[in-house]
Amino acid sequence: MKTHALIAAFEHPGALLDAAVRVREAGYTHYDCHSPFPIHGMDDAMGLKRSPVGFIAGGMAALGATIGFSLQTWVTTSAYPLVISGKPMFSWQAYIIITFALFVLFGAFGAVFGMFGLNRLPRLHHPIFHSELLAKASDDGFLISIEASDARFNEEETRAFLASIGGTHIELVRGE
Amino acid sequence: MAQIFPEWVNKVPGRIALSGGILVIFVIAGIWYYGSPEYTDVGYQPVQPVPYSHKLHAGDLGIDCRYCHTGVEVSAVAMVPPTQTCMNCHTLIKTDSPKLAPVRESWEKGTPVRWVRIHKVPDYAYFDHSAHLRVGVGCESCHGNIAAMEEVELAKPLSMGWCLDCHRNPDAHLRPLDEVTAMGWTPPANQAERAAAIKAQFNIKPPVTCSGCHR
Amino acid sequence: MSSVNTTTVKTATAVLEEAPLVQGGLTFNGITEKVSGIVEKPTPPLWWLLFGVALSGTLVLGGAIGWLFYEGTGIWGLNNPVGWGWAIVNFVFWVGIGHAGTLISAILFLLRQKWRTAINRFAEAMTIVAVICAGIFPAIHVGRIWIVYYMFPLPNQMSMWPNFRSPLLWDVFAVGTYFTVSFLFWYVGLVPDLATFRDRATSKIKKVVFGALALGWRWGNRQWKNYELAYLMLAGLATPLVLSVHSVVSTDFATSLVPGWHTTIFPPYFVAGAIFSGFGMVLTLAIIARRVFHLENLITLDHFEKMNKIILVTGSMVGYSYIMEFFMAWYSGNIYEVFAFINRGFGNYAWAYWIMFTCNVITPQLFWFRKIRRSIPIMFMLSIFVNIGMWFERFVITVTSLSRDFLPSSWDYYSPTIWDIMTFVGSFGLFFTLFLLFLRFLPLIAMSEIKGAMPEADPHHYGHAHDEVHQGGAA
Amino acid sequence: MNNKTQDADASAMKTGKDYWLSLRDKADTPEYRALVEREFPEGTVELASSMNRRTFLTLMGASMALAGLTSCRRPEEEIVPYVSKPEEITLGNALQYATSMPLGTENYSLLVQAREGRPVKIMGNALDAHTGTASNVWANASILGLYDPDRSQMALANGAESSVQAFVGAWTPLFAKYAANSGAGLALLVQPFASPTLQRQLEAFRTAFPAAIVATWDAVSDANQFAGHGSAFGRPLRAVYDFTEADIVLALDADPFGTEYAAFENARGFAERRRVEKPDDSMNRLYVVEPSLTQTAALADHRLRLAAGRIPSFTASLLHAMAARGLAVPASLLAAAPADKSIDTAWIDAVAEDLLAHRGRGLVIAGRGQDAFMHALVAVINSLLGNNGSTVRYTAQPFANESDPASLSALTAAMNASKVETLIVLGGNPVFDAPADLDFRGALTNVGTTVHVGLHRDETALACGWHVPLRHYLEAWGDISSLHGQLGVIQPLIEPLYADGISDAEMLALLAGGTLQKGFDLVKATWQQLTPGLTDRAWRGILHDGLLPREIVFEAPAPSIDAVAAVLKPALFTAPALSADNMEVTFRLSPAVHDGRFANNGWLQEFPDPVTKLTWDNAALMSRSTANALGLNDGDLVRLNCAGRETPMPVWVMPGQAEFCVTVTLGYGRKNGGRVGTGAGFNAYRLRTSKALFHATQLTVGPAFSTVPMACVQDHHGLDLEKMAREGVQERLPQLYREATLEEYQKDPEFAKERVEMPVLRSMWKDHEYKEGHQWGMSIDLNACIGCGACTIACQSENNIPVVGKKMVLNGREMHWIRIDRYFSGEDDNPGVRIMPVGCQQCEMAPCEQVCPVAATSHDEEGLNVMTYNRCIGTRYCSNNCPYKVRRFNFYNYTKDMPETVQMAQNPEVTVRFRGVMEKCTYCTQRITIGKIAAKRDGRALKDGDITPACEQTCPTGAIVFGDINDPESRVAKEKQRDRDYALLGELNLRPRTTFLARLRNPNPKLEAK
Repeated sequence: MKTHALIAAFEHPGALLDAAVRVREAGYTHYDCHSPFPIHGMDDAMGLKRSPVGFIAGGMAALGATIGFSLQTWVTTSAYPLVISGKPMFSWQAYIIITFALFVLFGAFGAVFGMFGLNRLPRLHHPIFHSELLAKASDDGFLISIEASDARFNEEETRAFLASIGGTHIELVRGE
Repeated sequence: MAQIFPEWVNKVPGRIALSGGILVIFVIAGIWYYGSPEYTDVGYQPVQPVPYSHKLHAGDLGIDCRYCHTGVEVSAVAMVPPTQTCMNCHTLIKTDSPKLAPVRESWEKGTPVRWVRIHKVPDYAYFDHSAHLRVGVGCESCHGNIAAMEEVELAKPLSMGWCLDCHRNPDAHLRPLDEVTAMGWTPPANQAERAAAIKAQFNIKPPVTCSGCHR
Repeated sequence: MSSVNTTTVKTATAVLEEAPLVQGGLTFNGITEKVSGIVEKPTPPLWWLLFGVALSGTLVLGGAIGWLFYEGTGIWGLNNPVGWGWAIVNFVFWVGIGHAGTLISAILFLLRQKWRTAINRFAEAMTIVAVICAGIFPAIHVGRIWIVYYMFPLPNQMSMWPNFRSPLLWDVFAVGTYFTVSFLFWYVGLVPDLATFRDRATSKIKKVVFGALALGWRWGNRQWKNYELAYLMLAGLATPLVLSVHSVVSTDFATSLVPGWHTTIFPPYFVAGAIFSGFGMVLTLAIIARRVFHLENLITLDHFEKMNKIILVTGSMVGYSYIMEFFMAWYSGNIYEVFAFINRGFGNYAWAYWIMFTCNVITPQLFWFRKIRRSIPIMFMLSIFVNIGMWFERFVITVTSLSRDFLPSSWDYYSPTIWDIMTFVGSFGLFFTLFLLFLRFLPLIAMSEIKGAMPEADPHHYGHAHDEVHQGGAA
Repeated sequence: MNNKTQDADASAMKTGKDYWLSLRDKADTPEYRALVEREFPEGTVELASSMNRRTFLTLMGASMALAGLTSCRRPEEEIVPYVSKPEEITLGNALQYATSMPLGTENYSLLVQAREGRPVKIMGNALDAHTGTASNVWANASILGLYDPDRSQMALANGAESSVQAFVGAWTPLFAKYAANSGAGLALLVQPFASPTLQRQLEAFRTAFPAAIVATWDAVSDANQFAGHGSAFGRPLRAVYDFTEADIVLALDADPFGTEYAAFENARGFAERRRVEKPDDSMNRLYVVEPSLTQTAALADHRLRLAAGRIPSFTASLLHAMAARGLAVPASLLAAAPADKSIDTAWIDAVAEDLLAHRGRGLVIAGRGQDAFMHALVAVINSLLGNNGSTVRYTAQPFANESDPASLSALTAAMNASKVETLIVLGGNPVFDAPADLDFRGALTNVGTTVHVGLHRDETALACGWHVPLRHYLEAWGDISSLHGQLGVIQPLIEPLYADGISDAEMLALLAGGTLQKGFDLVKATWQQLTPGLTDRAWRGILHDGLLPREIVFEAPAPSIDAVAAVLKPALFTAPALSADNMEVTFRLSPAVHDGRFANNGWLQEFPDPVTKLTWDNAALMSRSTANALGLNDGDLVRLNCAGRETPMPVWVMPGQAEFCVTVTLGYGRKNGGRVGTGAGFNAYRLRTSKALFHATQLTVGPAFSTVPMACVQDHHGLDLEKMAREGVQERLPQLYREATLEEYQKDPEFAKERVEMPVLRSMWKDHEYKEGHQWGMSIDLNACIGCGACTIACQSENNIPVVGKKMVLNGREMHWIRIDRYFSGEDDNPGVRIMPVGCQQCEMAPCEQVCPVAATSHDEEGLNVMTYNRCIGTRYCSNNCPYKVRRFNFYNYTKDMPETVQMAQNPEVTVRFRGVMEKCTYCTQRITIGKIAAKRDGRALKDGDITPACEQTCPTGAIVFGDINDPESRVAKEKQRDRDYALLGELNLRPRTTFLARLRNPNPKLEAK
């Protein structure tokens, strides 16, 4: 069994936020803050960049709208043009709604599956799940885990560091 | 909290997605191929009560289609010939061929020969042979080279999309009227010009809207 | 921001601050225990009773649909002028119900209305179930159900495509998208709570099921970061969607030329009506769920009061539309238009019109009184009236207009048959069957979100100044 | 039957007899009998099930579009060619044969379209100068009568199955016996006919059996006219009217365009005088005096409602008013016919002045329901006015054997006196329709041998010892003579469907000659006598044309005023006052089921009465105030009691009904009417006596003891409109149905276009231009339409429109593609009637199309709004969005249980629609396509009139004109140029291809001012 991470609990969201700053300032990069809900200001505290989900969703939405509009245009003007109610073959006004619906649909797919992709979900097995402490994050735990893969990781030093910034219940998580 | 799933499970979602994707592609391709009339209908060749050879009669002997299918230029249906037509010749030729026994029986007893239908459009589609023949669409365009078939099989899908292909662009199928029954016909080099002339001659504007075929 | 400023802000907000969203001194853990407890405790007998009733309703629906498929739409009361009857009424009714869920989850999210967290999960579930119920009707109301796939743009040997100019086709796309997006929104919101269930699960089956559904959620901020933005994007997409869906449904009527249907006011009017009816249904369900599952501390009277205010506002908008329709008809000077509306109020279906008007316009006005807004029995009753009234609104629009349109020679009267009634009642059965299953097996309150909305979730709550954080962030 | 298996059909024809024998076995199953015995057959929906092949394939066709989801190949289907093909048949092409349909003494010259030896459509024979291609409801529907599965298929002898041969065997000894005793004890009851062959056979019968009794009976006939004219002219002549010459028409309780004789010609002549093409054209004027609104009255410029019993008083008063204005009326006449001051004198004076101002150009008509003396009096009035020889002439129809109610009375008396040993009833159904006081059924029990020869095993068949199946006119030889003397040949167009049967000519010949002869031989023999030196070539020509045009010269004899005055007595002109205790009942022939003979014809049962719009039922029609006085409402089932005779009948409130006057329609309430006819309506014959065949007093109406749902195609449910809705209807009526008086029209010829304040009709997009090729359109002249409904039935026949049954009609689901809208305007008591045929208007910017999600309805190159059944998924959205509500939906699979014989009446050129599919008028797109292909085949250009939709073809007045609006020379393009042209709901900017010519009325200014 090799070491996966060290994980420590903090008292409340405020304490976690402070601790996150300390961890970042200490130069750790392979770490994460676990909480039962997203904590306001945590991205800044951890120094994370803005999520690219928006661009994925936006791109997909544009794709959806394009597909929608071009499919309708192609069908009514080229694939099988039929005179319907004496209206022009290219009745763009009528295409707006389906174009919009596909815009939203693809955008939503982009947002959701983009998020899953960026978060590498689903990932049902993860070494961190060996932690007993992690389950507290389901409820009212505010945790920081520092992974062994971090260049600065040293079991003893990191354990001491976590304790120094207020971490309790420090647990060594062993992966396989 | 303990690990619920073993590590290999992590590969499962990806594999499911991959194989699902492949499956979907296969299903679509399968329906596309196996579901199309090209597959389901083309090549339909039922066993007929009389082993009548179009190759012999229309091909080798060169009997014109219209000798038997008399309705083809004057009516919606080409008409499968009455037994009488067979007997026009077969009272003199091959009078005791065992293959012709059902025909002779039909003639003697007055019971019709029950052929199996090969070329069929749905009940709600109305095809008129005369409308096509009279403007120079050859038999072969829809039936294939019958004269080369020992036993007739369905050569074209007879689907709506297939009909529309020609209705939208009939040029390749227009012939001079005296060649409509010719089999194994190849368009001449100047087919485009000839088609234009035929179209002008008969004022050909094939309908592509619903009422062309559906009533 | 200095600590002095923070105090100032705190003082200032104290005046405007409303009563806390979560009452009874519940902690994070208390919320987890409360919500998870509902699912973890043994099934209450009342649930079984209700589920039994609902399931039999679903069976009635199945039977009615089976007979419909066997015999044809003739078993309904439809006739020549009235080609759309209860099936379409039910469709619009259920789609409308769905709107409250999306409104609560998406629009109120964008507006940062934290009180939504107590009811959003529940309302979203209602949306999905309602849209399922709604989706049944357009599918079964067609004459030849077995070729309903002609409505989808699938390549085929006939070279035929659907007609993209038809509002019914717009419906297919709009409602299909609406269902998909609502489902995704709901599921994304569920993921953290499913992870909570996973982490609390005791049996192997629950562990595996919830483990799989939670997708391996790890609570890490690196995940929360993407998650939050995705959720925001979904809210941003769902907001115009929810407004468009009922607008599109209204085009089924508004783009036609039937007097009483051909009305430009329909899109906003339908959206307002949808929100109105949706809140009515949320209120009805929330009152029952609160009582049954003892959620008084999570769903408070303040929540109800806010919903009642929305009902009052949307009810008044609907009422305004009713009156405006009359005005516009009179103002148009078009005799067919004028007749269509006078006929609504005083013609053969006047009884339906006045039921609608009473339930949608008059009784919600009682919510001007604070006492009534905070009286659970009265609001329960009024919420049911809203549902009745809104069903009748769709009935009045659909049937009254058709039964007497242009040529008096074709006028006729439509009455439902037993099969219409069974299908409608059965759709309630399906609605409650699915909803009860949701209540029994999934977290009916968004634990993660409600925790995040509590004052304790704010790092500032602990009196900590974050100057360095902000500097750090800027660095 | 399937259009794609013509070959198969052909063989079925060849082996037809076996085929039908097996069907007969099928028809004798317990289920079938149970069906017949049911009180209310609910149309096709609930009949025993067996999926027919065509509909099965319709379903399969749809599911096969899923293409190959099933691994199996398509089902095997056979082609069954002829063994030897009949010369004249080209498979796939229709053949037309000329023949004639007899109905009483009426003659309809027909052209029958046959497919592979099976008649499918009836049209008028254009060679008949008097009718052209027109035909009426009954002729159109008779094709269904041919395929009636309940037609008698085998002879019965005392209830046991027998055969015609057996009857011949039984007749032979009787023949010998009666030949020996001159026919004493023998009686023959026939229906009226006008046929050289039948007349010859009847003469032969009379010669063979001089002592035999011969009676002629039809429930409704012109016997009163013959009697009246008998006293006026000394001979029983029939009046023939020339409406083209008449400026002023006064109809006294008459329905010359509806159910009375020569209705086509009358209507045609009348419409000719209404075809106002430009403002200075003249127009006739029609006055109607009657107790109950008739189809004729719907066209009237002025109508006076009056009990039938008071019409003589009106006529007398008119005579006095004319005398006062200078008409030389003999004093004897004035004394014998006293005036009645209580009748609207202003009205009478106005009519009198009008008639006097148009001497020789007026026409007074007495209805067949008026007593004989009235016909005599009217003949005198016409003569005094100088109309004799101008607008009215007289004739005895050649070869006619007219109905004589007295002969039936005499026959019954003889039967009751046991003077009849053997009675032969040749055609007809006297047990059902003989006057109730004669008790024909009871009289039958006094006759030893009773023989009924008829199409159905009806009431009379079951009451007689022998029943012999009669051949339908489409499968028998015969001949016919028209009022004009034109002779026609009735030719069989199909091998008899049922092996056992005999034609009426064959039967008469058998009776008179003792041997069975072939119909063809009998007819040929007659014609050889009629046209000496008839060559084979000429005979073939006659058979080809179906008729031999001949015109007899009508006479205009002067009536004997003394003889008429002698008949008149002042007592005849005093009708008792009517009250709730002494009401008047009038009996009317059904415009649908005739006297009951067509009761088993689904098309006719579902045919809406042109005036009441009722289907599947008759009713006691009464005015609103009478109903109020009696405390009754629509659908209340009451007992009508007329001098002790009773029948139940539902009430129907009818505007325009005279006070305390109840009108009932005959022909309903059949007990053995077949699967369709049994149980439809109530039997009004129970009230009818030989003394009062058309109207009687002493009627009382009992209280309601039950209710009957009445299937009315307009105002379904007999919905009494609220005041608000009535006002709404009256407000929009002038816009929908545009009309003006002749005077207004002359002042403002463009009035029709100005009736609606039109917005600028401009689209927000570039409109599709329909400029190329043919562009089909239609024009309907409301001034010419008489509302007869022939178009409805012709369309039903042409387009395979299903019969849905009473229950479905009650639910508003009737399927007619072209309906006749009828509106009332003005006062309830004496309303104006507006009649308007409405089918699909073929809008260029059709609202139905854009809402269809699957593009099942769209436009074709020629501007037709086409409906593709096989694409339709049945959302009904198109129908909702159709402002004309002309789309019809197949709520059920209406053809599912269609009997095999009835399937043979289906037109193979039109798809049979399956459940869940919308359908509508297509301008007969099949005829357009076939017409175009035929023209192309023959290498000619289509010319105007080559293609006619069924409605136009059958319209007796030519009110419907169809053609290419792109051709400025076409009739339709010219019609549309007329100033009266307008589009129904044109302000919606849908650009309907069907437009209407506004109606004109020509009221008398003196009455209008009032």
